[in-house]
Amino acid sequence: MPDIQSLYSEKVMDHFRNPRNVGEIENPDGTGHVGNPICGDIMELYIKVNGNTITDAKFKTFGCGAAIATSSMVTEMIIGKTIDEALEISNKTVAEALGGLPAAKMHCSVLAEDALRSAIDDYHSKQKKGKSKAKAKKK
Amino acid sequence: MPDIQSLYSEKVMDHFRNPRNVGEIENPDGTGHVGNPICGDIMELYIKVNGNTITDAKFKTFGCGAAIATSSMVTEMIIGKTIDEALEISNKTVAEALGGLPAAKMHCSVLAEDALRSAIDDYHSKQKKGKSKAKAKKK
Amino acid sequence: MKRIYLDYAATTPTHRDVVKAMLPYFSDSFGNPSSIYSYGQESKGAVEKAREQVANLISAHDEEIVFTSGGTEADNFAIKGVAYANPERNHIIISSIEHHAVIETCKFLEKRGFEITYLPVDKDGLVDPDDVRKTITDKTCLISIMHANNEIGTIQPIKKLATIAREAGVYFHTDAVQAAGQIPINVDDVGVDLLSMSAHKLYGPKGVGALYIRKGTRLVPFMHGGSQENDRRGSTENVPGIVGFGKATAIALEAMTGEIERQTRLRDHLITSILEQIDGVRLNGHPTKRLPNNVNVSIDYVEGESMLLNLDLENICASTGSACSSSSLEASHVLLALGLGHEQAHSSLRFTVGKWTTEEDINRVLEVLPKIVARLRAMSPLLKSHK
Amino acid sequence: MKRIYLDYAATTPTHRDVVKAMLPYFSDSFGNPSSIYSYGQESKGAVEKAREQVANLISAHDEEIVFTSGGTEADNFAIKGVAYANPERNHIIISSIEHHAVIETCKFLEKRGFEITYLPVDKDGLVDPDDVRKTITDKTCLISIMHANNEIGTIQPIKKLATIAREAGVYFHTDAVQAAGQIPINVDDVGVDLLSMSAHKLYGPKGVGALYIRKGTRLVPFMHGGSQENDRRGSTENVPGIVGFGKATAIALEAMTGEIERQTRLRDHLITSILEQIDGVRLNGHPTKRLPNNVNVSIDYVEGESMLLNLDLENICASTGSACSSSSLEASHVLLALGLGHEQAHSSLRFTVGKWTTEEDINRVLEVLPKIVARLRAMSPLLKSHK
Ligand SMILES: Cc1ncc(COP(=O)(O)O)c(C=O)c1O
Ligand SMILES: Cc1ncc(COP(=O)(O)O)c(C=O)c1O
Repeated sequence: MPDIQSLYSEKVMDHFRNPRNVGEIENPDGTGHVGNPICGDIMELYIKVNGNTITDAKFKTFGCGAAIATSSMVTEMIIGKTIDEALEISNKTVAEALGGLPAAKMHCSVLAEDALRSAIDDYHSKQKKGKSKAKAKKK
Repeated sequence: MPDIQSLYSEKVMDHFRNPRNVGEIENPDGTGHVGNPICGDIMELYIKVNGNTITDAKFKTFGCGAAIATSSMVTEMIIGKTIDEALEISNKTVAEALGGLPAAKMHCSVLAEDALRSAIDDYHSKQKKGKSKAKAKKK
Repeated sequence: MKRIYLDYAATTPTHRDVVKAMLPYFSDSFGNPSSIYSYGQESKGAVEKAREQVANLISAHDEEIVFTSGGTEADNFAIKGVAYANPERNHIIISSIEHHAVIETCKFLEKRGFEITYLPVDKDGLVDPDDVRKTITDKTCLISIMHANNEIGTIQPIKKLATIAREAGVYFHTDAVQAAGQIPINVDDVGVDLLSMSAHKLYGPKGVGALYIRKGTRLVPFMHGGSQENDRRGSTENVPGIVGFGKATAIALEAMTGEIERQTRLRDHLITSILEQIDGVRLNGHPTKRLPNNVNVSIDYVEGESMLLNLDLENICASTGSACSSSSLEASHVLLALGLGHEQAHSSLRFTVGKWTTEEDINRVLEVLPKIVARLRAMSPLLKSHK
Repeated sequence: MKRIYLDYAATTPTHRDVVKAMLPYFSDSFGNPSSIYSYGQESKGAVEKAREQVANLISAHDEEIVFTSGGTEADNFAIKGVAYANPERNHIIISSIEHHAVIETCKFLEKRGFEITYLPVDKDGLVDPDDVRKTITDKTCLISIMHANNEIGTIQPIKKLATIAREAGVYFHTDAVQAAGQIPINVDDVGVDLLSMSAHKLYGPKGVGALYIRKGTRLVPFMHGGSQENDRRGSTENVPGIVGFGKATAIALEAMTGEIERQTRLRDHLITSILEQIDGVRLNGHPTKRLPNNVNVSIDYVEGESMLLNLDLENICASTGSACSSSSLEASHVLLALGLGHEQAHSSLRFTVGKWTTEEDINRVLEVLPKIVARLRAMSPLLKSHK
């Protein structure tokens, strides 16, 4: 009799079964919305930033096993990292941290990377606005 | 387990295993040579005629199982028959007498019919010559 | 935990009696059916008996059955066979919900000079016979419309469609891979010229199928080679596979009436209960003109594969769209053709019951599925934006 | 009376260990390899393991192996696949002793605008590499020359031929259905681009084969459908068949060296003894560049089928020409290409030994055959006319 086989690695399945940091953050410092219904993967990523460090992250994902697991993994990876450190994370690093993904599913890990960049962009633009507001106040 | 099957009927195999009337007739009253090497079937049929009745027949055949069995069968069928009765034998009658032939092998039964007709033609033409000789002698 | 298999439309386990029927033909009666010695004729006899059994299932004549390597080959053979046999005609009509085996074959021909019409279907997946009638031209060589759809189970009005084709003097092919063995088919009654079947969908082995070819149909071979299958398909016959297919059709024919009733009951129980117990569910496919074994629903806000994986963790096997397209990332072309949005198409779940499905299996799904949906909805960004 | 099977080139019994390896995949691990649940992934794993085993046999990479329904499909796939992928080229070169699967495929293409060159062979069945070189034009897309011939066992100088093709920038395909599993093949060493195999010729099941496709080879699919086999061949995988093929190649690889020696000895014993004991016998095929298992002789004045039937009555299975052409009535195109007359071609007898052939089997043939020949010669009209 053959061995039990699975499409995904154990690590992926662990994150799929017990996704970390599911949910939303009230008043997040940055939010990323990526994906589109045509490919069937949609992700929202929320981050909280203190100083230059990501102190919290949460996600919501509509998508396949790989999409959910990479979403979960990316939140776990960025919490505690500085924004610059977080920007070094690529879809490859996420996939590697999950023990690899099936070739056909590698594109899902791009979703997580995109969401991360989009949330950080959002954070930066909020920062700018905040600073200009602050500047405006000082005047 | 499946039944033992055979390409040919029992009757065909009987004639194939124990072909009747193999050989040549010395000074035959009629001989038929038919077939050609391209199709791989060649038959010679010899007949002895007394009055109007075929009293003996022998054959030699280079050919497949169906060719040998129909050769054998046709000799058995014609011995004792008048020339006219023999002419009524067709490839179908021979095949039927053998309990049928596979569709792909029906053409072999034509060989036997052709050989028979050819032998009878030869007999007729010898008769004519014989008569003319006889006539010639009488003159 | 007992495995609950609810993906009978993807493939079926080979019936134990079928395997038993096949076994002697591997190592014992292994002769080549083309060989003239008795050993080969034994195999030939077995193949011919199977041909009769398969013909019986659809009320065809033995000599109208050509064995193939499966449903896909039967579809390729029918379509390319007719296309190449009728060089003066280059138009083919198919529905937009055909199996990939039909669609991809037509796309291949499209690149090589053929014109293909892809007929729309209504919201339940039905082809409109009038559409067929209107699109026939004097260039049309073939109409190919599937008997029953593999994803949504919708059964087409094949007799009506075939009649239109016949009146227009156009060949009619139907992919009956999902219908054969499940619902009664009589090729003379419906009047199709070509019909595809596959053994592994009816408790026979994988890798065997058949094409029914009505006597007199002009068709070029697809598999060129030796003179097997009456010169219509080269290659040494898959004797054990063919014997298994024959046996499976015999079993299917005998069990059909009972199974239709039993499976329809299970199907309707599952459909009704899912619709009752979960909000935001749409039944895909026709409510009554559907295969006795097919349940297909779209569950709002939840992606199909994530449901499948969760069901798999509970040892329940289901499918989202066609099993064949699971490695593709596009939403099912069948669901999109029904008019579903992409999100709904990605949210589909198919359960197909079969011979060994029990009431308890269905109840187990009903126990597990609502929880899975709730859990996944809790993490769905779509739900919030719709609130 | 013990059955003596000497027609291993027509088909082989499936090895008992192969059947054992296949069995779990019929009714237990029956999942569709395209399904994402673990049940389906189990089947997928089994298919991938088999792919590795088959690749091993010919020193290929796993991803260069595409499973098919047999040798015929592999040949059709290779030839049509290259022909359709290279629309600017329409010339194909094959030898005149190819299997029907190659010849009939080319004849089909010939009717559809392709030009086919049929290369002659010498009296032993060898293609002259210079002929290949001379016939290549800038329209040539493919050269297809079989590795070893199924009727006469002659082994071609594949490496030389493939090198000529490569230097000219033309794809090279070889039908290795008879060679694979019998003699060593290393696709990188010989440098072929495409290579056909069939499981049932090497103690695997009927209805499974494979096409080796060198990485980078431009090829259009033959079996259009789902995205199985990396999008190169649609249709639900024949999992048990593929597993059996894999196992059979593993066994073949292990046994090869020993079997070559053993079978060559049996072969040569049979050839030498027939030539000694019977007058008017010609050995067909090359005396040394031939498969270890092949004996093919023409026995003057006696027709092949009548010898076969007589041998069958003694429970000995042999063949005259290719088993595939036994329902055709023409003499073997292979024997005619050697320059034999029609009578000699019709007088051919092929014995092919295999794994379970013993010295006693050969001796039994030598006891029986001279008597059969004598009996048939006594009723042969040819003998007399040659006296
Ligand atoms: C409707 C339909 N047609 C064709 C096929 C192809 O059959 P097979 O997998 O036997 O090639 C399938 C199943 O995959 C199917 O459901
Ligand atoms: C040389 C050769 N090519 C191709 C084939 C066809 O293989 P299959 O019968 O598996 O289709 C055969 C055997 O029949 C063969 O001997």
